[in-house]
This record gives sequence, structure tokens and C-alpha cells, in this order.
Amino acid sequence: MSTPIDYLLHLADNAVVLGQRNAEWCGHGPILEEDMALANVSLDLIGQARLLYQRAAELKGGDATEDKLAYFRGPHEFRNYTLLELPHHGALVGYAAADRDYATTIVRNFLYSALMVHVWDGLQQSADASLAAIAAKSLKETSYHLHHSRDWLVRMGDGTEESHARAQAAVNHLMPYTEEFWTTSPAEGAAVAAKIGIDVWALRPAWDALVNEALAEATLTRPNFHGYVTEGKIGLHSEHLSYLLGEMQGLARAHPGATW
Amino acid sequence: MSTPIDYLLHLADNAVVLGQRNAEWCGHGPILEEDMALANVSLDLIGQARLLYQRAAELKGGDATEDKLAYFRGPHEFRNYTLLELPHHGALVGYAAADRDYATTIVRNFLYSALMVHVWDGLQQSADASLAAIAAKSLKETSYHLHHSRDWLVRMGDGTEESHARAQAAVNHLMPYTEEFWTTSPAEGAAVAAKIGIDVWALRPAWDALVNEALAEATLTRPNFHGYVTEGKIGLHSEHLSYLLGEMQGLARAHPGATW
Amino acid sequence: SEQEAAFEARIDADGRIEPQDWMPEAYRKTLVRQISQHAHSEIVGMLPEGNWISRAPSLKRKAILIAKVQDEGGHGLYLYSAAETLGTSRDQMLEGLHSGKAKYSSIFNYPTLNWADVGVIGWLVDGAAIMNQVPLCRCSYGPYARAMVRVCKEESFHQRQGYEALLVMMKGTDEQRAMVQDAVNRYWWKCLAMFGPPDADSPHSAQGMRWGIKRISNDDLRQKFIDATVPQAKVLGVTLPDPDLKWNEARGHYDYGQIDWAEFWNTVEGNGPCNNERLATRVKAHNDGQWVRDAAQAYARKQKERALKEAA
Amino acid sequence: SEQEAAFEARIDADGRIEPQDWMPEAYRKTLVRQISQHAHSEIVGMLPEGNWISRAPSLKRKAILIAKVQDEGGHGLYLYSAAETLGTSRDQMLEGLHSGKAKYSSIFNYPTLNWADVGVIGWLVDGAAIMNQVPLCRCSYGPYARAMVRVCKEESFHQRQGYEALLVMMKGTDEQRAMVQDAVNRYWWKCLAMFGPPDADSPHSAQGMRWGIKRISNDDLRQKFIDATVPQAKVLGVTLPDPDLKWNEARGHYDYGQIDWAEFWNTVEGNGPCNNERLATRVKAHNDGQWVRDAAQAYARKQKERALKEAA
Repeated sequence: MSTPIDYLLHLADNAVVLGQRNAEWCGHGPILEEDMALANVSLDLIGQARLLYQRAAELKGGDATEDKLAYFRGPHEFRNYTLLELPHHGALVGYAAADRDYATTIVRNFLYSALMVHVWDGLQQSADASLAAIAAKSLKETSYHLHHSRDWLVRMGDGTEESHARAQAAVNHLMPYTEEFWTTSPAEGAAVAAKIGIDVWALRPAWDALVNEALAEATLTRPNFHGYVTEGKIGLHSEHLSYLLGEMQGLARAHPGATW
Repeated sequence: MSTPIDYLLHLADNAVVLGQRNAEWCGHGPILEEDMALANVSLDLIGQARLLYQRAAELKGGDATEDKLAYFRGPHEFRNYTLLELPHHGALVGYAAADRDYATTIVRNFLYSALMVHVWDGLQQSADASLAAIAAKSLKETSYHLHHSRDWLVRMGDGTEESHARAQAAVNHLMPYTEEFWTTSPAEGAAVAAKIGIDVWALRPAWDALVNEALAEATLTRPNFHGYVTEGKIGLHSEHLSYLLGEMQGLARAHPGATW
Repeated sequence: SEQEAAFEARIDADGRIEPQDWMPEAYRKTLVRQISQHAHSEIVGMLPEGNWISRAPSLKRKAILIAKVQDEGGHGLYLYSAAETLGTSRDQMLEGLHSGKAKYSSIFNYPTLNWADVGVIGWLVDGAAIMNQVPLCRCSYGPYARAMVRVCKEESFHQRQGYEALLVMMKGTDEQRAMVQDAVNRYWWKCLAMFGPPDADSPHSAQGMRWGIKRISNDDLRQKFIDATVPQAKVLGVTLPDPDLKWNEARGHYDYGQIDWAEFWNTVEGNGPCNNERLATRVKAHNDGQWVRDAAQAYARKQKERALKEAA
Repeated sequence: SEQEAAFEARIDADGRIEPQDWMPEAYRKTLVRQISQHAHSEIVGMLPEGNWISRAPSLKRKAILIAKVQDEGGHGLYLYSAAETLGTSRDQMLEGLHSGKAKYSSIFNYPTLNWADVGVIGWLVDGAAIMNQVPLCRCSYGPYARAMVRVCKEESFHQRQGYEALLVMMKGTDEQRAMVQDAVNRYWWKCLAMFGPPDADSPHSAQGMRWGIKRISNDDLRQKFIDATVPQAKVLGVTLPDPDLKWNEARGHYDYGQIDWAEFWNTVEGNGPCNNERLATRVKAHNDGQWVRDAAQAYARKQKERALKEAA
């Protein structure tokens, strides 16, 4: 696939995978208002994914559609950050069963939206006018996601002893996955060179500041990184993505020719 | 589908669905010996399912195979008891997430194998010689499953306060699903008439005795039944089966022509 | 009493009762029961449809479904708020739900077994709900009536969306059409039962009518629903699973078969296929979320204390 | 001492040391560490393959996979038993695993990402394990040697099964072939690292050799594995992802490229892609199962008490 398409897929896959995860809380949230808030985040992300897939399909031509891209690519073809495919609980293998943990959900939404407010901001200047327009829309939505998750991060960290422990555990679990943000995939490199994409590396100080400030306010500690840098954005995922996609794509794939 | 096929599918679907569930513990059991015991139960059940599907495929003719029957029928075509498709935890909707509960697993295996020892025993006299042979083999295996689950049922019921409470909760949750055993589906009725199948209704006193005796030994109470009689064996399932089959069938369906 | 006379006069004049107005205890209790039951139905009703969000077969349908389930949560919120104006807190109402004392619409005690169930719930379940709810927009209790205006508007939108999704499926493959027919077969009779027992067996209705809480009888609403739905089913191309369903020229209405009230009552009493699952899921969500709500409260308290300290 | 001399003499004569025999503490400790590490590897090794049981694409393959993972549990059992003969309990060993003090084979810290991984683990991972383990059947400690005889027999069976599954896939569709190649690409280098660091960097080996615990050097085993595997890869039709891999006529062996030892050590130290997941899953299973083990113990105690009472 050509550069801008690969880059658009990275952005779209991020959005659809995290949208899928956030929607899992629907009907199971800790309080009705949060059910609705996460449904809203999910809706925004699915909406972003649709626009991005549509643009990618347009560039790809042929019989490509948003749904072909979302439903008929395998896990190794997905280009999302590994962070976004993880289930809502601590580190466990792909076929473990466990209760959902809201701290994991909130911390992940925070870490991702803290990056994406800067990414969308920068992409408003993309040489791809469609992408620039999507970025402007997404920036507004993502700012809300950031506010929402940051507020809860602070509440949890500076709440009760239990909520602090859970939030810290989620931070410890998820923070290593953010290292993937700072590597440059071929798709990103080419998109930056073509002035379509944004150099995420340059956003690191801003992200660090945002994260460190929020963690400090939440009385949480940022763990040191020493570990494995995930490679979801080049298609090397965790064991969790194939389950997520299996569930998401199963019905569509059972009826390959169908229109819905 | 003709009578003996429908009846064989009921037996085969029971085995494959419960085999699938038991295997979920593999690597997650409460003690290594139990990981192996449940893997063994699962292997026996998958083995039974294979023989039954093979016989059904033989009768069906055409391009039917065991895998076509197991992997390419939808939830509404499955004829297993609803009891067998439930996840390893208490009553929750299809898309809830929860830890696995070993008491649920054990109680279900007990309730089902307490029936099947009698079913297989009777089916040794089936007019279908292949089914009679499968029954003889399955009877031995199922006797082991019954011993295993009954032993644990007693240990849990007459163990600690916590294990007693968990076992009782599992009994309360699952017992209503056993009412499905005692209804006669069209496939069963026809199979009985053709002397291929067995009249499960006639087994009820024996099952009741087995269950009541074990519950008494386990110091557990049998709940009164007042509720909904499930209809999995005529294809009306719970919300859980489509998830189970989605996971089980997804890979095979993604490669429809492939041989493995 | 004078208050009672004023209340009765207001009701007779089809006027609105507002939270600050005096009202008889029985009126207040009836309303709290009905509104909270309605709110619970919205919340529990998120579960059967929520069951298909992760598996929606296109991104467009996924987004529509999430938005719909989110709207149901919103309806729950308005309705809990309306009930709170009567002096009962949301926590109290939830306690009623979780303990099994309060009811919710029994239609949500049936499973959603295939994707078409989502469309059928929109078309038939929401359709029946709207029939029930439109008269409530003229309910004598102001906050409830106003909440219902908003709810009904959104429900009509959902109903059209559900029907439209089914139209697309009926134009699709044989399997898609079979899914729709299967869903209709499972839901049709349950939807007819949603209007409640026949008028002859519905003793509470009279007082509700008198108070302007109920406006149209169960049987009349049911008939209205059937008359409206049969032509829609024809356009859709599905068969409604009632051999007795036919146009009665004399009555100017469709005749229809016997509803299985025993099954209905059994489900209302807690013995439907999903009662345990629905309720246990709500209870688990509430219990699992306790630490989150505790955290928010603890944090709010700390913030307040800090503000006080700073002010001092 | 006399005991020590007798021990040394037995070792020198290639005799067997049995549990009741005297042995140096260092020998005992080395064996417990090695055997428990091996047992842990079997148990943790159930997870990457267990990940595909529910999704096996045919019932036959599902049964084969369950049986294989079950065998691994069995190997774990023999090995824990062998280690117990040295005076360390299974609980102590599990405590070592769960606290992160004890190691297990680092190969299991990589994810299984497609169905072909199952076949490749059989072919390459089990293949490498067998190379390592066959010499252990002649290990100086009797119980370990005997356990390894049984383990190696079953592992060879698994290896053939894995290879056979891959042969079938390679004869299948383009997608199936791509899955196999993808799995080989991800596992090849990790398997070469399974033999441990180059001999030059492996200080512990000498003492192990002296004691008859280790029989062949890391590099020799690695070379043996490569020489055996390259022709199998050719038959299979997959490319081994090493451009430097070629036959060296002079050496009579295949030359091969540089192993990424930094990555290997990083993973051993706990920073591989799945270290946290594997360990946390074992710990969770153990903790979640506490009540079950407690129940069994409580029941056994009660039974004993009842028997005593009856006897009295």
C-alpha cells in the first residue's frame, strides 16, 4: 500500500480499536453518566475511524470501502498502537478471563488522548486537505476525551487508597506501551516526508509535560521505562488483537457479500 | 434434516460446546492436576463430538464432514442444551466480563455427566450400530467425568465456608437449566420412536437420585424450580452461544476452502 | 381538605402538577413507582442491544447502535431526575432495582440472538413503547410529561432507524432475510404483551386514568399498535407469527390471536430467560463501580477541604 | 571427605546419584534450580499454545493441541516431582516462580499471533528443547534423567505433529503459507537463542559438565539444531530469516548470522513482550484457585477427623 494510505490506516485503526474497547463498557459502567461518557468517546472514535477509512478507501480506489478496511483485514494488517488493543484489566494472556477495571480504561484513554490532541493539532496543517479537515474535527473531540480521562485520573489517584492503588497499577501496566509512540514506522516516516503526516517524536516534550503534570496532580508516580517497545503500528501485535477483531469482524465476515 | 441426523447433532453439539468450555481452563486451573483433568474431560468430549459428527456426516452424505458440521453452522442451528454454553461464572449477560469460577464449571460437569452416564448406557442398545459403539466408548469416559466432578462437588460443598457458598451459588444458578433435559424435542421424539435414541424422561428418577445423593453428601440444597425452561436443543439459545461459536469458528470460517 | 380539592380541580382541568405543589401520597407513590420503573427499563434495556455493539456488521451500524444505547442511558437520566423531583433519590431507586423490588419492562428479559434483533427492537419494541409513551407527554405531572416529550422524540427516531435497518436486510441475502424473520417471530408476541394485561384484568388503570397518568387503555393501545404495524410488516416483507391476524372490516381493526399471559406473568415474576442475567449484570456493574464512585466522592471532599483551608 | 570422594567417584564412573545418596549442596542447588526452571517452563509454556485451543480450525487439530498442552502439564508434574526428591516442595518452587525469583524458558515470553505459531512451536521450539534435553536423559541425577526420558519421548511426538501440521498448511492456500512463513520469521532467531549464550560467555557450563548435568556445549547444540533444521525447512518450503545461513563445506556445518543477544538478555531480565502477561496469568490462576485448594484441604481434614471419630 502507498504511503498516505498506510498512514491513514494507522490513524484509523487506532480509532476503531480504541472505539471498540470503550464501547465494551456500555451497560457496565461504574455510574450511568460514565456509561454515557464512554459511549460518547467510542462514538467519536468510530466516527474518526470512518472518515479516515473513507479517505484511505478513496485513495486506494477499486472496490475499497470503509467497511472492507475495517472488517476484512487480519490482525497482522492492523496498524494500531498495541496499547489500544489491550483488554480493560492488568497484564494477562490473550485467553484469560477477568473483571473489567475502570482504572485501566481511564489511564489508557488519558495516555492516548494526551498524544492525540497534539497529533490532530499538527495534522490540521497536513498536505492532505481531507486529513486536515478530519484532524480539525477530531481535535475538538479528543480535547474532550483528554479532559474526561484526566479528570478521572486525578480523582482516582487523589481519591481513596484503593482508587490510588488501582490507578497506579494501571499506570505501571500501561506506561511501557506508550514507548511505541516515539518510534517512527516506515508509514510515519514517509508521511512526514510528504508533509501529510506529523513527526510524533517532536511531540514528546509536550506529551511528557501533560502526562507528568497530570500524574503529579493525581499523586501518582511515573514508572521508569526498561522494557520491550511494542510494534503494533507495524503489524506486530499482542495476543489480544486477534480476539478483539475476531469478535468485531465475525458477523460481517460470515456474510461477505451483504449490505447492512 | 432427517431424524437420526438431528439427534446425532444434538449429542455432538452438546459434546463440542462443553468440550470447548472445559478447555478454557487450560493454563488457568486452580491446581496443575485440575488443568490436566479438565483438559482430559475436554479431549474426551471433543473426541465424542468428532465420532458423532462423523456419523452424522456419513448419514447426511454429499460434502458433509465433521468440521463442516462443527464450524459452519450458526448458533440457531446448534442443538446443545443451553446449560452447556454458559460461561464459567454466575448469571450475567452475553457481553459481560468476569473472572472464571471453578464451582460453576464443576457443578455443570456434574449435572451433565450425571445425565449422560445414563444416556450413553441406554444408547448402547441404539438401533444405529455406530451410535451404540460411540455410546459404549463414551460411557466409560463419562463415568470418569462424573466421578471427577462429583468428588469436587462434595469437596466444595463440604469444604470451607467460601467453597460451600460458591458451590451453592453455582447449583442455584445452573439447576434451572437442567429442566431442559426433561422436555422432548422433535428430534428426540423421532429418534426414540425409531429406537435410535433414548427416552430421557425415563432417566429422570435415576438422575434425581444421583443428584440428590451427591448434593446431600456435599451438604448442599437443591433449589426448587420455578422458571423458564431453556430450549437450546431446538435452537433457541442464550446470548452466550454466539460468542462461544464466534471464537470457535472464526479462524475456520476465515479460510473456507482450507485443509488443516 | 382544601389542598386536595385544589389538586382535584387542577387534574379535572387537565392542568399540570409541579414538584412544589401539594399532591396526595398515593399519587406521589404511583408516579415514583411508574417513573422509576420506566427509568430502570431504559437502563436494563441497554443490555440486550449493547450485546451487539461489538459485533455490528458495519461501522455505520455500530455508530448508530452506540448512539441509540447512549440515548437510552440519557432517557434513564431524565427519568431518574423527574422521579427525584418527587423526593426519592436515584440511590433509593437503584436499591429498589437491585434488590428486585422494583420492576422494569419485561421485554428486556428476552435474549438478543441475532443482529436483526437490534432492528426489530427498534421497530417493534420501541414502536410499542412509543404507543405507550406518547399519551404520557400529556401526563398530569409536569416533570414526567416534559421528560416524555424528549424521550418520545428520540424513540421515534430510533424506531425509524430500526425499521430502515430491517428494510436493508430484507433487500439483502436469504440469510439476512431469515435473520429478520427469526427475530420477528421471537419478538412479536412479547411486544403485544408490552401493553399490559387486557383491560378487564387491569384494576390499576382506572385510578391512573382518573389522575391523568394513564390516558388510553391497554387494549386500545395494543390495537392501535397492531393496526399501525401490520402494514409496515407487509412493506418489509416479513410474516407476523399469528395465524389469526386479519383485517376485520366491521371493527375497522385487525383481529389477532391469544397472547400467552401465563408466560408473560411468569417472566414478570422473575422467571423469564434472562431475568437473572439482566439483574445480576446491573448489580455487578454497580458493585464493581463502587470504588470509582467512592474515589470521586473522596476527591470532591478533599477539594472542598482544600478550598476551605485556603479561604481560612 | 569420604562422602565427597564417593560422590566424585560415582560421577566419574558415569554412575547415577539417587535421592538417598549424599551429594554436595552446590550440586543439589544447581539441580533444584535447573529442574524447577524446566518445570516452570512447561507450565508457562502451556499459555502461548493454550491461546489457540479455542480457535483451532478443525476438531482434529483442536484435540491434538489440547492433548499436547496437557502433556506439557504432565511434564511439569514429573519435573516438580523429580525436584521434590531433592527436598524442595512444589509450593516452594511455585513461590519462586510467582515472586519472579525463578526463571522459565524465555521463548515463552513471545506471543502466539497466528495459528501457524502452534505448528512452529512444535517444530522449532520443541525441536530445540529436544536437542537440549536428550543429553539430560543421561544426567547424573537419576530421577531427573528418568523424567527426561519420558519427556523427550513425548516431545519428539509433539515435534513431528507440529511439523506435519505445517506441511499440511504449506500445501494449502496462499494465506496458510503466509501464516507459516510469518510464524517462522518471528520464531527462528528466538529458537537459536534457546541454547543459551555462546560457550565463551557461559561460565556455569564447566561445573555442569563436570557434574554430568550438562553434557554438550551451547554452541554445539545450537549447531546441531541448525544442521538438522535447515533441510526440514527446505522440505517444508519456508525461508529461514537469516541471509547468512549457508552450508560451509570446510566445517561440514551451516554457518549462520549474529543472534541478537541484547534482545535475549532483555527478555530474560523480564522485559520481553509477554513476560508480565505470562507471570501475572500464572499468579492469577494460583490466587483465584486458592479457595479450591483450601476446600480440598478442609474436606480432607474433615474426612480424617470423621474416620478417627468412627474408629474411636
